[in-house]
Amino acid sequence: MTGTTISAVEAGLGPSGLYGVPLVGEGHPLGKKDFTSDQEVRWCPGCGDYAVLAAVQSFLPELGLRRENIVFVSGIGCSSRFPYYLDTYGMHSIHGRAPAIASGIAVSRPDLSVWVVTGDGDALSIGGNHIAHALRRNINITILLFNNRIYGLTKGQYSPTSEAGKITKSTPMGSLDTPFNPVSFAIGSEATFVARALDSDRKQLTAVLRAAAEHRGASFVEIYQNCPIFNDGAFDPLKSPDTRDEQMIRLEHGQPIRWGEQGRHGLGRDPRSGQLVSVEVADVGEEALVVHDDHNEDPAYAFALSRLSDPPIGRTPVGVFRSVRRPTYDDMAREQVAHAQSTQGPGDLAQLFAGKDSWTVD
Amino acid sequence: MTGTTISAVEAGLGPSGLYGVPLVGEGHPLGKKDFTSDQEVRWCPGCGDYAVLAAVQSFLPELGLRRENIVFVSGIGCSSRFPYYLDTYGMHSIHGRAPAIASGIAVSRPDLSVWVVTGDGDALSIGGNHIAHALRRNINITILLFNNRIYGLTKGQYSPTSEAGKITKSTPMGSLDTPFNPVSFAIGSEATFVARALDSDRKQLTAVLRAAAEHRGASFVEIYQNCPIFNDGAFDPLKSPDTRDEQMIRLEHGQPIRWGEQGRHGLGRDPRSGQLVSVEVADVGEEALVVHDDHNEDPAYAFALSRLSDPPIGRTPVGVFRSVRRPTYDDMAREQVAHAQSTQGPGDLAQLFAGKDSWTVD
Amino acid sequence: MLKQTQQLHRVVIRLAGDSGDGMQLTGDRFTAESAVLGNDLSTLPNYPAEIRAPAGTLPGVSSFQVHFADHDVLTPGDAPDVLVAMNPAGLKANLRDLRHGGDVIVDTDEFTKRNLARVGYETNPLEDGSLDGYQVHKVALTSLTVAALEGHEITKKEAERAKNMFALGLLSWLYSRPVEGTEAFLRAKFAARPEILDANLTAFRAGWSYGETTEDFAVIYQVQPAPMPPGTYRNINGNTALAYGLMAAAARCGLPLFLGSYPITPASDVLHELSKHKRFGVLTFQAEDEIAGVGAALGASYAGALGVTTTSGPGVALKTETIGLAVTLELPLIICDVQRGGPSTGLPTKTEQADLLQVMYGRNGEAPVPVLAARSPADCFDVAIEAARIATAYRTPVFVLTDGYLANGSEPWRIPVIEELPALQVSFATEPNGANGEFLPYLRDPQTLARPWAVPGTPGLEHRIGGIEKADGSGNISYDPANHDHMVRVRAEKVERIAESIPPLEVADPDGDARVLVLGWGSTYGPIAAACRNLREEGVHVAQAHLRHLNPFPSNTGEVLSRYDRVVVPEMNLGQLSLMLRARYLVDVAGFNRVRGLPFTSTELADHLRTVVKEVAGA
Amino acid sequence: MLKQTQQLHRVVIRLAGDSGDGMQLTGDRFTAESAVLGNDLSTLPNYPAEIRAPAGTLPGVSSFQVHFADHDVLTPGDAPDVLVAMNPAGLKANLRDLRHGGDVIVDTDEFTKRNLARVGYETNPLEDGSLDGYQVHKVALTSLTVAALEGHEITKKEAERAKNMFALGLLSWLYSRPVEGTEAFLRAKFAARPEILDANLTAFRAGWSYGETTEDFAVIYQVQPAPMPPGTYRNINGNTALAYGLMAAAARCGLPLFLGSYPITPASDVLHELSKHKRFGVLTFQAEDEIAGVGAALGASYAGALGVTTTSGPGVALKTETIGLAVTLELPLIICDVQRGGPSTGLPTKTEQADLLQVMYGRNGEAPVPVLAARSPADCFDVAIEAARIATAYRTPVFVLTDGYLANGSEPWRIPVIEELPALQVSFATEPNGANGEFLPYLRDPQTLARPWAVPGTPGLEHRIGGIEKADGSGNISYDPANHDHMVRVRAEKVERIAESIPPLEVADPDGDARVLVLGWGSTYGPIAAACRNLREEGVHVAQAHLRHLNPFPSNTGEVLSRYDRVVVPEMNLGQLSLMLRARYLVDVAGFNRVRGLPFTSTELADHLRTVVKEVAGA
Ligand SMILES: Cc1ncc(C[n+]2csc(CCOP(=O)(O)OP(=O)(O)O)c2C)c(N)n1
Ligand SMILES: Cc1ncc(C[n+]2csc(CCOP(=O)(O)OP(=O)(O)O)c2C)c(N)n1
Ligand code: SF4
Ligand code: SF4
Ligand SMILES: [Mg+2]
Ligand SMILES: [Mg+2]
Repeated sequence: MTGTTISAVEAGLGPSGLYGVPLVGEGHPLGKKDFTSDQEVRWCPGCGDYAVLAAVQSFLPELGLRRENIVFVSGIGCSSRFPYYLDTYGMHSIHGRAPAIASGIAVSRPDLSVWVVTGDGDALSIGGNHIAHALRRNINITILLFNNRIYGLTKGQYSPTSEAGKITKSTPMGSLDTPFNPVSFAIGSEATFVARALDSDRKQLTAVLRAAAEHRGASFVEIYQNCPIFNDGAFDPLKSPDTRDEQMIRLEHGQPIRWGEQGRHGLGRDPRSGQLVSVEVADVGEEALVVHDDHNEDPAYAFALSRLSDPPIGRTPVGVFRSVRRPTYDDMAREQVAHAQSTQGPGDLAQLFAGKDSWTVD
Repeated sequence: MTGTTISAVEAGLGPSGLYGVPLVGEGHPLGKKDFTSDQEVRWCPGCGDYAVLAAVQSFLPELGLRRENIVFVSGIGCSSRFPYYLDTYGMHSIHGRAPAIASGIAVSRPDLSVWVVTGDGDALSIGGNHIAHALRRNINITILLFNNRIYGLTKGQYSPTSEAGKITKSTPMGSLDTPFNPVSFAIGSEATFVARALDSDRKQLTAVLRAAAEHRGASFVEIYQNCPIFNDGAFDPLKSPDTRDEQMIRLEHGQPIRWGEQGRHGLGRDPRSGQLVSVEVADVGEEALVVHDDHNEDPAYAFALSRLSDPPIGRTPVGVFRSVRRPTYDDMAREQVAHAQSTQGPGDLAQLFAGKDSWTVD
Repeated sequence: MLKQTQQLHRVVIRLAGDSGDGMQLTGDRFTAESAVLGNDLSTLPNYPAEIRAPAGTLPGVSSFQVHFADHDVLTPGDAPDVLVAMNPAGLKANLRDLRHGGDVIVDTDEFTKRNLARVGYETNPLEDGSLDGYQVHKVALTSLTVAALEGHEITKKEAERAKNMFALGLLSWLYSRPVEGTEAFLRAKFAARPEILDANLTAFRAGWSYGETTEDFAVIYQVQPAPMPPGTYRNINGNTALAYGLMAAAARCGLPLFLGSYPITPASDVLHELSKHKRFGVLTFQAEDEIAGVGAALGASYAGALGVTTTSGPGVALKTETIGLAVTLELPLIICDVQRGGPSTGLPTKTEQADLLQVMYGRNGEAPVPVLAARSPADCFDVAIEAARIATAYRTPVFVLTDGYLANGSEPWRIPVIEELPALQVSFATEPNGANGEFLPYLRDPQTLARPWAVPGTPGLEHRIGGIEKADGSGNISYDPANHDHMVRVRAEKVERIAESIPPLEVADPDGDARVLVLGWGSTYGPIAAACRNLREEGVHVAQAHLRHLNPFPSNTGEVLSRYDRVVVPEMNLGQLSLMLRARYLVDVAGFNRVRGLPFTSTELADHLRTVVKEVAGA
Repeated sequence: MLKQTQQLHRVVIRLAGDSGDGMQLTGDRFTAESAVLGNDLSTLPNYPAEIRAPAGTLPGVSSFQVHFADHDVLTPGDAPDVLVAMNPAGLKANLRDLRHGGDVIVDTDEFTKRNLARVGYETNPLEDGSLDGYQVHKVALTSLTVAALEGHEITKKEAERAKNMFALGLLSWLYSRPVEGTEAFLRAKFAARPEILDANLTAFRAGWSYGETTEDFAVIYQVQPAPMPPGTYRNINGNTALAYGLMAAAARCGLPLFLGSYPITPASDVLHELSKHKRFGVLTFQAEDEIAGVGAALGASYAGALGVTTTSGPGVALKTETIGLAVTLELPLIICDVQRGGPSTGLPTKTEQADLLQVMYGRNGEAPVPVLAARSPADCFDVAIEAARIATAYRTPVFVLTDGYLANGSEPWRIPVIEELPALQVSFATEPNGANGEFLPYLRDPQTLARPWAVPGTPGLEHRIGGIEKADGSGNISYDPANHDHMVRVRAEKVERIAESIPPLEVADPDGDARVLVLGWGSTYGPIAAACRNLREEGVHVAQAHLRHLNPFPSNTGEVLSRYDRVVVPEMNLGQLSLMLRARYLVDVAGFNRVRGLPFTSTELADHLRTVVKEVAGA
């Protein structure tokens, strides 16, 4: 759209998720404050959204993109206020529809870095279908799903990720539905990039954001986010120093999957059933462990990993579950246009309109 | 609602999907013609829908249910005309919404056997979210998804199950989206019962229908259905005598997974990666084969099976992928009511309305 | 100290503070005390769209207004007589509404430099003379509360949070309210946390004692009970009344109640309320979205329940297609739209009446749906029952319109005797109705044009229905041009015939010679009636009528309109009822339209009507 | 055999047969031949909702009607002069429409006992005298075709399927049509299957020769070219014209065209057409549903494309919420609604005009959207361009209404010179516009009230917009009551101001003294104009006007209405434009309403208008 000076590809970044998005000139790096808008942040005190906002604002400059070529689109929910606080282009749209709107933006404009911010209700209740289709199409967008396992903005009804039996305003005797596992759902929807992060772990969150932005195609990032008002402590087992080592399984590509104090637990496979099982490294030795391979083409692997999450919140893998290459819808759509133009020449409206059966009256 | 004489449970069928649905009296068995309505069937000549209709009409009497306690709800599409042709209660609703309507029926009425008939567009395009939520809730309905991998009724656009690169009216240069694998999608949506059948294989289709009806909870049945007009021969590799033995993997609970001429191929596991691999039985012996266990609680197993389908249509498992028990939403919802009534007594409106802060004016 | 006691006829108090200050709770309790005392009253809560906007800011202000009187109360009051400001933001956001010379009670502890600066006060309004026109009562609410709670085993923060109870105690003393209810309420609420209960009770009593001992308050006020018809009363807000009305309707119909809903402000509380009442056989289904919510409700109706869905404007937009299906299936269904500010997300916590045309016309094809609107919080109960009557008798979806103001506002409600509520006789089809023993699902009742409601499980009535046009009678798919024209007209006629079963539009014209009619609908009833009352007291003659049925209109509506020289239609939109009346009756009604997310004040309405009456008299 | 030649001014032919008989293709080709010959013409296809309803049944009948003339043609014709019936079902379903004394050409081979019984003929109508009032031509179409194809290397079934070409050959001979076009068409279509090409060409020529040799047809007809303004013409249907219009508009705007859509009858062909034109830079996105379709289009508009979505009534119902968002975001967006029979699924393949109120009012809150409607197939092109003009100049969503009749019906279209089309100047914001160098996304153009269109990628204009109410100017979230009232009015005013840029409503009243005005909109133009023409020829004076802009109305609309004693508004609904006119202008317009899924006939309109004119004259 606007004059591009140095694009990601010229800068040698290769066909990443940011290919085609113009970079800031050398010597003009942007900082966190460049990504901070003048709007007062209006989340409740202690809301996990603050931590994610700070992480994103600090991380964005690292991408080196021009601020004006970044667009954040959100739905409705507490988390969906996110775009207001970033000094980029932003749209706070309607409930559940951000992936559709973002798809239109991404398909139209290869020079934009397009982000979707959504909540567990926004993304998996009303918007579940749009998320699923954006994932299978592999549209080049990055989806940040703030999962607080509750409807925050509407004041505390259970959400599609709330644990079964949850007592809320709309379920005084406990909710009845089995929750979605967002990672399983994304993989079942043919996602190419699926990750999970924690609001409070800036380093891990930033690493996941980096991988997600770098991925070309639809990146799906579930962020566990605390809602101190309506679902406080939902993720405490992953945060409390007493339990987190035992519960959190950090996935690192190419590394054997180990966790617990000094990595004493590990992930093995039952040789008979092939199922993933947790083992004691001391018993089986490190060689017997599953080595994490987020590039595994077969989604069955990442799916199996996603089932390690014990409900409501126990042992939980975080990090990148799956990251495989597949052409993106938007790149291919533009390629079809380019191909049509190069093989048939740019269109001539007059000729098109005349068609094959025209006649002339003098 | 109406007087029940012999219910499935009285008949000793146990808590199956049909528990609570009244049966026809002994000595009054119904036949296929009792399930055939007076409406002229209006599909194209050779449409796979005919075969499925015939199979369902022949199979229904076997359940022994009263005709008036069966409801078929459909969306919009060629396949969604289905209810008109069955002499049960039926509703031809709107595009994609049948699972929601059926949920309301099933939750309200334990004495009904509720079926959803839908197409690949109806179920996985506009209706994807409703399907996913009905599955995770495990509402006691049976969903028959007629997958012809095309939009039939709107005359041939590609659908979310069309193979990538498909040339249709709306994709003259080929479609760009990776299709959903309906079985993977259902499993990613926490389904408890997932199966696949073929329109033309009456026996296998009937077996799957039987298992689906018997399952208490949401049963998801993908039926490959030929559309001779807009997507003819989509499933020919599974039908042609030349290829079907090599391509079709019949899943039978408790049996090793074998296929091909005289069952020469089998499903094994790569001991290192744990991935499912096809092996030659002659090489590895039958003991090395995966024994199909549709009761496996871990959905990772059924998910891995679902990935054996080679696109567009090659090696394909059919049969029941997954069938596990989980309480159903509707049973639990009614139980909550019953529990509230038994612990708190039936409600007294006058007392409720008065509340705690009332006063009297004389 | 002996205080003077003064009798008042009416008082309007507004409490304003941070979202976290508990203003809604304090207001609710004061209201309950006043109700039990027998005052008539009306309340208006007002809170931000954010869950907890940043403390001390203007957008974070939450307020609650209560109007109580020794006579019939119609609105929460235009201008408060008393403003309780828990912080500078509360003062700044609300002062302009206060009656001139009114009382201001402020928590001086909160008027720190930092807090003043946050809301843009350059100097302290408590000191710079800007409150000169008011009676200012400076009370160190926070520190007095903390001091009173010294020795309690609670944190300082917990102690500070009890300051709302201190304020409530003070107000209760000032207006001679009974305290037993509040004490019982606290005991129940904090049963599990005795130390917090103690703190709250202590703070509440400390506030009361503070009033008695301080010299700042020299007068105690009393407002006598209002004369009310005999009966048992409670205070009720519109959402609760709507929920209760639906339950009562289901009971009167003898049908189970099924709610399919998706949370949305300001309708969510109806879902919350109904989900508490499982012992009444109420099933609530929180769906994945609005479309599924109404779909499930329609399914339940098809299966023989009273299917209901609740939502607000954006949710109605999504339910539209399914409501169209319900129209053509001719099944009962109740759709409650608790209207809020629009368009789009708009002003989610504010009130508005701008969904009327949406519910009337927002469907593809000719798809008429009856529409009802409640006029006051308690009226939501009656409207719910009327909606169920129409839905079940005519087999049709019915819209119930309320709005954010009715939803959260409250008033005393005379609790009905269930058996005296309208009997809603619902009968399902049980027998074939065709000449040859077949069942014709679209054979109509000659009077109501309703088709049979034949629920699954009924032997011999197996049938199929759907969204494609049907042959009248058999219900089979029909593409016949004449049949379609007929069916479109029959569906319209069926809705029109409802008018035969509804009471005529009543006009209040006590003077009998008014030339100006003010015609409203929905929640503007209170301000309009108050304005008319005030005008009449002034000697200005004006007639008032209020529509409960918006589709169809009562049969005499046109005749009523034609009797007046001028018809004024006040609406919180740009003229939606006006449009319907003009189109139908070709009467040049004059809209009075304000779209501010707030109810009308009776003053602005009276001012406007006074001018109109003068104009008409002069013409 | 030497035949007589007779000149005719106009002919209406209807072809009717099974869905599988290729009637649409045959009709298209006959139309193309007539167009190339220079006749003016209009066509009306009519086919079942089923893909292939069972062969030989009434619901399976597919028909195509073409009206061609040596003068200006306005409709596809009320009553065919000629009916070609390929089977008993085709005869039975269509005979009643035939002009008395008209010609019937039947395929006698199909009049078997079994086929007759399938459609309820107890005796053979070819023999029992029921066709006595018509000129019947009994032709053994099937067996003649099979005989003609003897020796061809094709199956019997393939041979039989060529009978439509035989029929086309016969008709082409009978009406002296040029054949080169059809032959070229067949060559292109069957390029890959030479044996089928041969068979079709042979059958086509055999049909022609049959006409020349048989005695049954003694007269050849000629219809001379119609005088038309100079230019290059083609025949075009409404869906194609709409697609082309959108492409032309995008080109004139200098914007890429983005279509986000979901297939639905009768709108899908617009998606199909646009998806062919990638070389023009057109991007088409077949979304997962209507909501995603319009969402993606809105996203594309936000990103600087011309965002368009196409659908029919049920799809509009689903898009409603997103259109409300577009209203408050104030971004360009074009929503095309190809109306079909409703409510709900209704009559998907039939035509209707019953979405007008839905598109006007079917959104929560006050959410005004401009509305345009095309009057004829070719007019869809112009309306698309006008929609783009309004959308981009005023930054607003715009509705384009067409319908099933326009979508599939066709007429000759004078191909425009692209450069002569309206220049649509679109300018994106490039610079901050605030006093302090900041960017104010809601600072408005004083004339149009349009806000700046600042697309991502523009440095310095980073900003956030959303569905919550915004402060005018800054666009920041604002809950301020006065601002909300202001914004609601500004959005309404912006749409009203569009009236300043549109031409006045023109009235055709050649006699200059008509007292009755007939006012229409959309696809009723043809039958209304034809009715007026016929009436005037009879000496009945009637004025005609037709609305293209339905929101806002042209500024002089009220004045026009007031000039006539009676205004008749014919609509294929129950009176939707009537309602809007009555509400706005308080004029007692009289609707003439038929909701049959079919266009009006000019005869019924003329009959009605004649009565009205008489009444008015008598009054
Ligand atoms: C169409 C529509 N339906 C419902 C709502 C009400 N609503 C707003 S946010 C929300 C859910 C919020 O939950 P989530 O997405 O988890 O976000 P959170 O607030 O927890 O961050 C709902 C139901 C709405 N704004 N629009
Ligand atoms: C709201 C709405 N959108 C679109 C349509 C048009 N439509 C009808 S059926 C259909 C898709 C049919 O495909 P599928 O579900 O696969 O059924 P099939 O015809 O192939 O059996 C579509 C897009 C509609 N009827 N309603
Ligand atoms: S309600 Fe919860 S999620 Fe929302 S802002 Fe408050 S703490 Fe955060
Ligand atoms: S179009 Fe295809 S799916 Fe539809 S009825 Fe015909 S053959 Fe069957
Ligand atoms: Mg949430
Ligand atoms: Mg299909």
